[in-house]
Amino acid sequence: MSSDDPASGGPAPSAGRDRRPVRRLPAKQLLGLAGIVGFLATWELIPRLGLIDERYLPPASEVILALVRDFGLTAFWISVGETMAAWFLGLIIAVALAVLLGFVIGSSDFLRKATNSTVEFLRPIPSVALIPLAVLLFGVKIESSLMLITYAAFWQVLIQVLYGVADVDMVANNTAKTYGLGRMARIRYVVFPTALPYLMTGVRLAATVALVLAITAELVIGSPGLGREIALAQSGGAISGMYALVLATGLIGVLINVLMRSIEKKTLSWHSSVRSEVIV
Amino acid sequence: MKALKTLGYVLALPVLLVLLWWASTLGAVNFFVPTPAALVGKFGEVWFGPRFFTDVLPSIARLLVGVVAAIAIGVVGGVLIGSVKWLRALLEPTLEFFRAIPPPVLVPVLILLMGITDSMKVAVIISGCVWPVLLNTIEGVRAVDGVLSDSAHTYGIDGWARVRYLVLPSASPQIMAGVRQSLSLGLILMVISEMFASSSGLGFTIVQFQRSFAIPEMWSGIVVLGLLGVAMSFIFQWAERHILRWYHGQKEVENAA
Amino acid sequence: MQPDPTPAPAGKTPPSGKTLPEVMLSVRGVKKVYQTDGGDIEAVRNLTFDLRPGELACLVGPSGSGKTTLLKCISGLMAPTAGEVLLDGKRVSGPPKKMAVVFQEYGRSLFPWMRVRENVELPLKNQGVPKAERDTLVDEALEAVGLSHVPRSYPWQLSGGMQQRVAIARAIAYQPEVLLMDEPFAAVDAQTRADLEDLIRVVWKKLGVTVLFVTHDIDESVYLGERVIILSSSPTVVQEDIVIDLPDERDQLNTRALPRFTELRHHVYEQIQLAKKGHRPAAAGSTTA
Amino acid sequence: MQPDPTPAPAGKTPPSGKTLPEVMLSVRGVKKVYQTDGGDIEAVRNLTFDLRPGELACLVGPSGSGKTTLLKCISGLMAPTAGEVLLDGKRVSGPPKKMAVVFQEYGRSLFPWMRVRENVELPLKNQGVPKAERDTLVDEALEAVGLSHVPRSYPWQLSGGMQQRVAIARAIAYQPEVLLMDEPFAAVDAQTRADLEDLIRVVWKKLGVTVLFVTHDIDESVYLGERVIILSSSPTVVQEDIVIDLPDERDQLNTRALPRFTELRHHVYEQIQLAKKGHRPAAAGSTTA
Amino acid sequence: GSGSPSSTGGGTASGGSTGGAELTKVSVGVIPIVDCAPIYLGDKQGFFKEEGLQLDIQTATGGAAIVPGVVSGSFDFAFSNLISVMVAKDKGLDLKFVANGASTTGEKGKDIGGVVVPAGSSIKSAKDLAGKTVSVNNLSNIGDTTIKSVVEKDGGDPKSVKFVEVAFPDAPAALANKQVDAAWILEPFLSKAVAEGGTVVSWNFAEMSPDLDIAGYFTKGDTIKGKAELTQKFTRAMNKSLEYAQAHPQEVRDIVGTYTKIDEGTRAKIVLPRYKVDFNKDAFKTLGDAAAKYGTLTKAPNAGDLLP
Ligand SMILES: Nc1ncnc2c1ncn2[C@@H]1O[C@H](COP(=O)(O)OP(=O)(O)OP(=O)(O)O)[C@@H](O)[C@H]1O
Ligand SMILES: Nc1ncnc2c1ncn2[C@@H]1O[C@H](COP(=O)(O)OP(=O)(O)OP(=O)(O)O)[C@@H](O)[C@H]1O
Ligand SMILES: [Mg+2]
Ligand SMILES: [Mg+2]
Repeated sequence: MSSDDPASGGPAPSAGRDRRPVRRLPAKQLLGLAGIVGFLATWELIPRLGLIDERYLPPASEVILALVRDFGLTAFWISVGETMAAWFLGLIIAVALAVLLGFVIGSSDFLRKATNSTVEFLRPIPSVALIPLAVLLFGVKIESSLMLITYAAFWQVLIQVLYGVADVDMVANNTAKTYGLGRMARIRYVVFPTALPYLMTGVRLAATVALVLAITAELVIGSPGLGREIALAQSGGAISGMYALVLATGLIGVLINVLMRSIEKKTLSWHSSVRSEVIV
Repeated sequence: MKALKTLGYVLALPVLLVLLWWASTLGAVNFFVPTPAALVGKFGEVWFGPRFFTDVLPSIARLLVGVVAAIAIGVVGGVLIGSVKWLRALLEPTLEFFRAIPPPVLVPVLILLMGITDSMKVAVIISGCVWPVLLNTIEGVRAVDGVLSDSAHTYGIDGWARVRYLVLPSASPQIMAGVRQSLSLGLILMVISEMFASSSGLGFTIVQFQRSFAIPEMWSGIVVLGLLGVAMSFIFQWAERHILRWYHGQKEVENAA
Repeated sequence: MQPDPTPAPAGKTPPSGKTLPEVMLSVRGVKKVYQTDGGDIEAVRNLTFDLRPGELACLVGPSGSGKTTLLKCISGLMAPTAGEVLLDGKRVSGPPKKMAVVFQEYGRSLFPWMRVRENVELPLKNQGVPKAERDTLVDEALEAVGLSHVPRSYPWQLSGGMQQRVAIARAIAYQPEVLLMDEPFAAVDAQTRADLEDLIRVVWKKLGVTVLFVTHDIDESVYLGERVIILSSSPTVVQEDIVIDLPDERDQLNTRALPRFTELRHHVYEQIQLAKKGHRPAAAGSTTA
Repeated sequence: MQPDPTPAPAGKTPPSGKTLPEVMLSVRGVKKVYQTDGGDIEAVRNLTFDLRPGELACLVGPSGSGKTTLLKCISGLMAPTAGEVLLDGKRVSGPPKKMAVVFQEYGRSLFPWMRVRENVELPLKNQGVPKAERDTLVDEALEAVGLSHVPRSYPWQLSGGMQQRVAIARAIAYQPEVLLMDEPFAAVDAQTRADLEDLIRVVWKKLGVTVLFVTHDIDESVYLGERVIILSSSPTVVQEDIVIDLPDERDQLNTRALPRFTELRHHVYEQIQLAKKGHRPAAAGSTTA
Repeated sequence: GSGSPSSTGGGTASGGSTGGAELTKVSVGVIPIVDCAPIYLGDKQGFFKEEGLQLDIQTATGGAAIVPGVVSGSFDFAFSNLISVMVAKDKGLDLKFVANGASTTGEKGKDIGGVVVPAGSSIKSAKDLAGKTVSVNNLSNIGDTTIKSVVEKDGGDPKSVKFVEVAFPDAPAALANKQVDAAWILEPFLSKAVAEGGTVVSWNFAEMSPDLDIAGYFTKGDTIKGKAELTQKFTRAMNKSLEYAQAHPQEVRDIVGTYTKIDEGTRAKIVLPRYKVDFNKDAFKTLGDAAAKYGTLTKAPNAGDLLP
């Protein structure tokens, strides 16, 4: 009781004092920016040097200009909103389902063996092949996109979770067992943190797969969103306009990754992959 | 006895699901959802013929080339990016950018660059398959145990030896997770690569069936994809069991409670 | 091969005649064979001994003689190949309630994603101990191992010895009925070690807990235990089972200075040397060695 | 704050006057502060000492006093916050060639995907040592630590003590010029420990290697070393630096029976107790404590 | 269909004036191309509201989504080219056209689609396509069917033409990079390809039949039987729209700008299809027979089953 003063103030790890890493970020972001600039410069040069006809691959500057023009249009932002809504919903559903099933299947040897063949059968089925089914069920509405997004993203997370669950350190797990932690408690306190890095990779994979599918579904089915705009630009012969939208898609991907990284940094500060960056 | 048990594990759930499907098609018939019997009938008719050599085999060949190349690129790139911090900072946004580009949009650009060739299709497959391997490798490389890494350092195990003896084996469980993802992605991308600028191939055939409303044929193609997926995954799991013997051994011995 | 059903006394002294009423932990003919692709490894051949409730026994034996293996069998983490472990008369098949284990691999037994305090608190929280009581227990335990200044560090921010002490604190705070410890003081300095030895005896007396304590330090085994069980080298049987007839009140300076302490210490040392040389006790030696 | 540029002798005895020609390893004003989100932790405040080529020094100090930290700085795995480490006159900035380190966390320092033999062989293979020579070195090292019977096991199939011995075998087979060992015998039994102690002295004499040996066992430090460096408790400085003036030929029975051994042992023990109590040597104490 | 401003704008604005409660909702699946201009125009002109219909125009990008959309009932009616519907009917789906959609202009030299070769190509006429690689947007569809029959008419071997799939927007590039010998291109890309130096060697639609209908609006048999009144209303309004569109080409060019991304300059130049009410049964039969002959269909379709 005497040692109360420093300790029992807050045993919960509140992320209050995370100011130090922020100082480092600019250098890192600058490098990342340099990478992007390098890529854009290459892109600019390819048509300028005539390696590819400018008519078919417009230079980066022209595309960026078109994108900036798009930024001024409400229609553009509505499309972005629609795509992001489909992306977010699809991703959430996929992650929730995959995490749930992943932990259930992963923590039982029987279930893992029994579902293996079915999982492996279903995984390689391309979402595009499911388009007729999706449209049959939901028409050309957001639900169709959602079904395709969820289907594709689900497997990404599931597999990662299965591997993560299998990676539990046996000494840690045994420790938990001897202290009487039941199956649920072990999943929560031991298995989940171990699988978390795998899960984070899975979510990062799935986040982009979901984005790719949101766009593809809109592109192929024609449900509203950025993908349909791309299809429209394409079929309208607006080449720079199309590449501007593709650029926008890529930028969304980058933003999603930045978001994921910051979540990861918070949740995985103890993990050696994040740890090693803070020390030294 | 053991083989029988394995067979049971492999078949039990699929059989159950097929029964369910059969039961659900008993009542109303939907044009887009064939009965199991119709599907089986079409399956043999469609795929056991010249089509196997003209469409299926070339596709599988492209798929394999694509997946193998993707794994190689992913692992090499992942090790580089994972171990060199400034490289990671430099490339990550650009890579994320490319990762977010849907393959159907990428196809026209690739056609411009490479023409309507097999290598274009392989490039499409690679463009989608590298990501799971790359990301997992990067993460695996970053997560190398500190004590182990220190040990290697002090014994002068640097450069290539470090990669070979420390980084790769230690990241291998995670790399394998990535490879497994990319196998099925490869199949998906094979289909996508054949959806555009194509005139033959497994994916093309499936899409063609779909467009011409040959629905049982289309589903039979999807079954082919699924079976291919299962076959690849079983081969992969067998390989993994060998490559990661130390890993599974370590887990299993103590798991035998 | 081994005399499973009859709990034949392998050592000399423990009161193994009146088994049932007075036994907390009973290890009967335990054998463990690890199956590896390089062939089978017989880690433990045949171990039989009993612990009375509230007894504090030390287990010593050459490196690789199967002490950790035995502890894993007792804690129900691993099923023995033959024989059985009874706890309070019931056969152990999974980790029993109210048993705490301090693992030899202390570094890996702490959860790197939890702070020191959370690591110690987790088993209590899981048991539903109320917050206030939990806080007291955790604070006391951390205080006792000398770590009250680092509750908010992560385990990997601690030195080896500190990590080991966190694992000990976790076991103590848990207030188990049976406490298994696998070389718990291997990584701490001499002074801290002495303090922790006394701590274990205090906790043992206070809680009346049954303790099985694996150590390589012969002085420690004699100083701590009421009994020292010496294992032979692999394939392992009980080499000897000695009652430590030192006064109950022990003290780092005085107890260690007793002539009887030196005698016992010497005896254990000789037995271990015998064990290392492959000498086997008569009872078990009859089987093969 | 700290006297970086002047290599002020913090201890008493080492011949720090004539620095350059006769020094293999020179630790000068080393300070290490860990930055954590809970604030800075000053693990080592100011350490200065030298080791002559071929010297065998033991490092003792309370748990958490920064011994492992110091070893990491010496081996170039971590840059000190202030001060510097010179090896053979050159400033250490990365892991130097021909230095071997046995880590405290032995379990995690072995490659789980390699068999015992491969683990020991790897550094040699990496150096391009020819197969035949390599085989001899590995066989000898495994034999010396008593593990010649398990070359084809994986590390995780071994007991704790066996794993630690693999790490030792790896260091010995490597034939380093500088050998840093962090509590290398913590997990082995008394008899094996004695054998390994003698092994280290034999290897040391044969190869003329400079050894810095961290231990918690005071007897061991006195028995093994030519010098014992005692660290204060955190924030760490050198508490004392004692020359062990025991005869060069040491022997487990006779040396330990010498009155001078007991004296030295007692002295070290007292110093550590002082260190634990927070007492600081005059030289360093002047800064803050 | 919130994406296309025209449908929402038209629907709500006049819905208020006529009393929206009585309007029946009809959802129509269309493809955002020039051919679909009449329905947008008709919606804007209020022809559908006059029939008591409130249009919900939903865009889809191709047959993959259109036909299942109609079958599942997501669309009451939808726009598709003739071959796609023939194929679906051939496979057993009960579909029927309710209105014409777009037809060839019938003028060689000024049609909405043609086979383009790069400048200096050895291909001079349709028969030279034999043995060459030709790109079409979809295989086994209207493009390759009409081209094959034109090649045969011209004296070439239709079987030796090698078709590959390249989307219209990518076709000019594929042509320029010599990845295909000839490309079948529709407007708006056709004008561009010609302006960039391409030569049209075959006006496949016009050459096949000057009265060829290319696309139409269809629905499933259930709708025609179950909602006969609705179908009639839709057909009437649609026919009116077609006539209006044919009469007001400038308005067509303008409205195309609202639901596509074709820029104004291009819109001013492109060739518009002919919008007419009646299907030409002979041309339909020619097309159906060709499709059956070249294996796209198992048997020639019966015009009476498919056309209104
Ligand atoms: N997972 C395993 N697979 C195969 N053999 C094993 C395994 N674990 C332990 N062994 C073997 O069993 C024997 C006993 O090991 P154990 O860890 O129980 O010894 P120990 O008495 O705890 O030794 P130490 O004092 O060195 O920790 C050793 O020979 C070891 O090689
Ligand atoms: N990665 C780290 N981050 C923050 N603090 C650390 C880290 N590593 C060590 N420390 C702190 O530095 C101090 C010294 O640790 P170190 O491991 O060097 O001690 P040690 O002398 O080796 O102790 P032991 O004998 O217990 O192994 C301790 O207070 C510890 O908490
Ligand atoms: Mg052990
Ligand atoms: Mg240490």
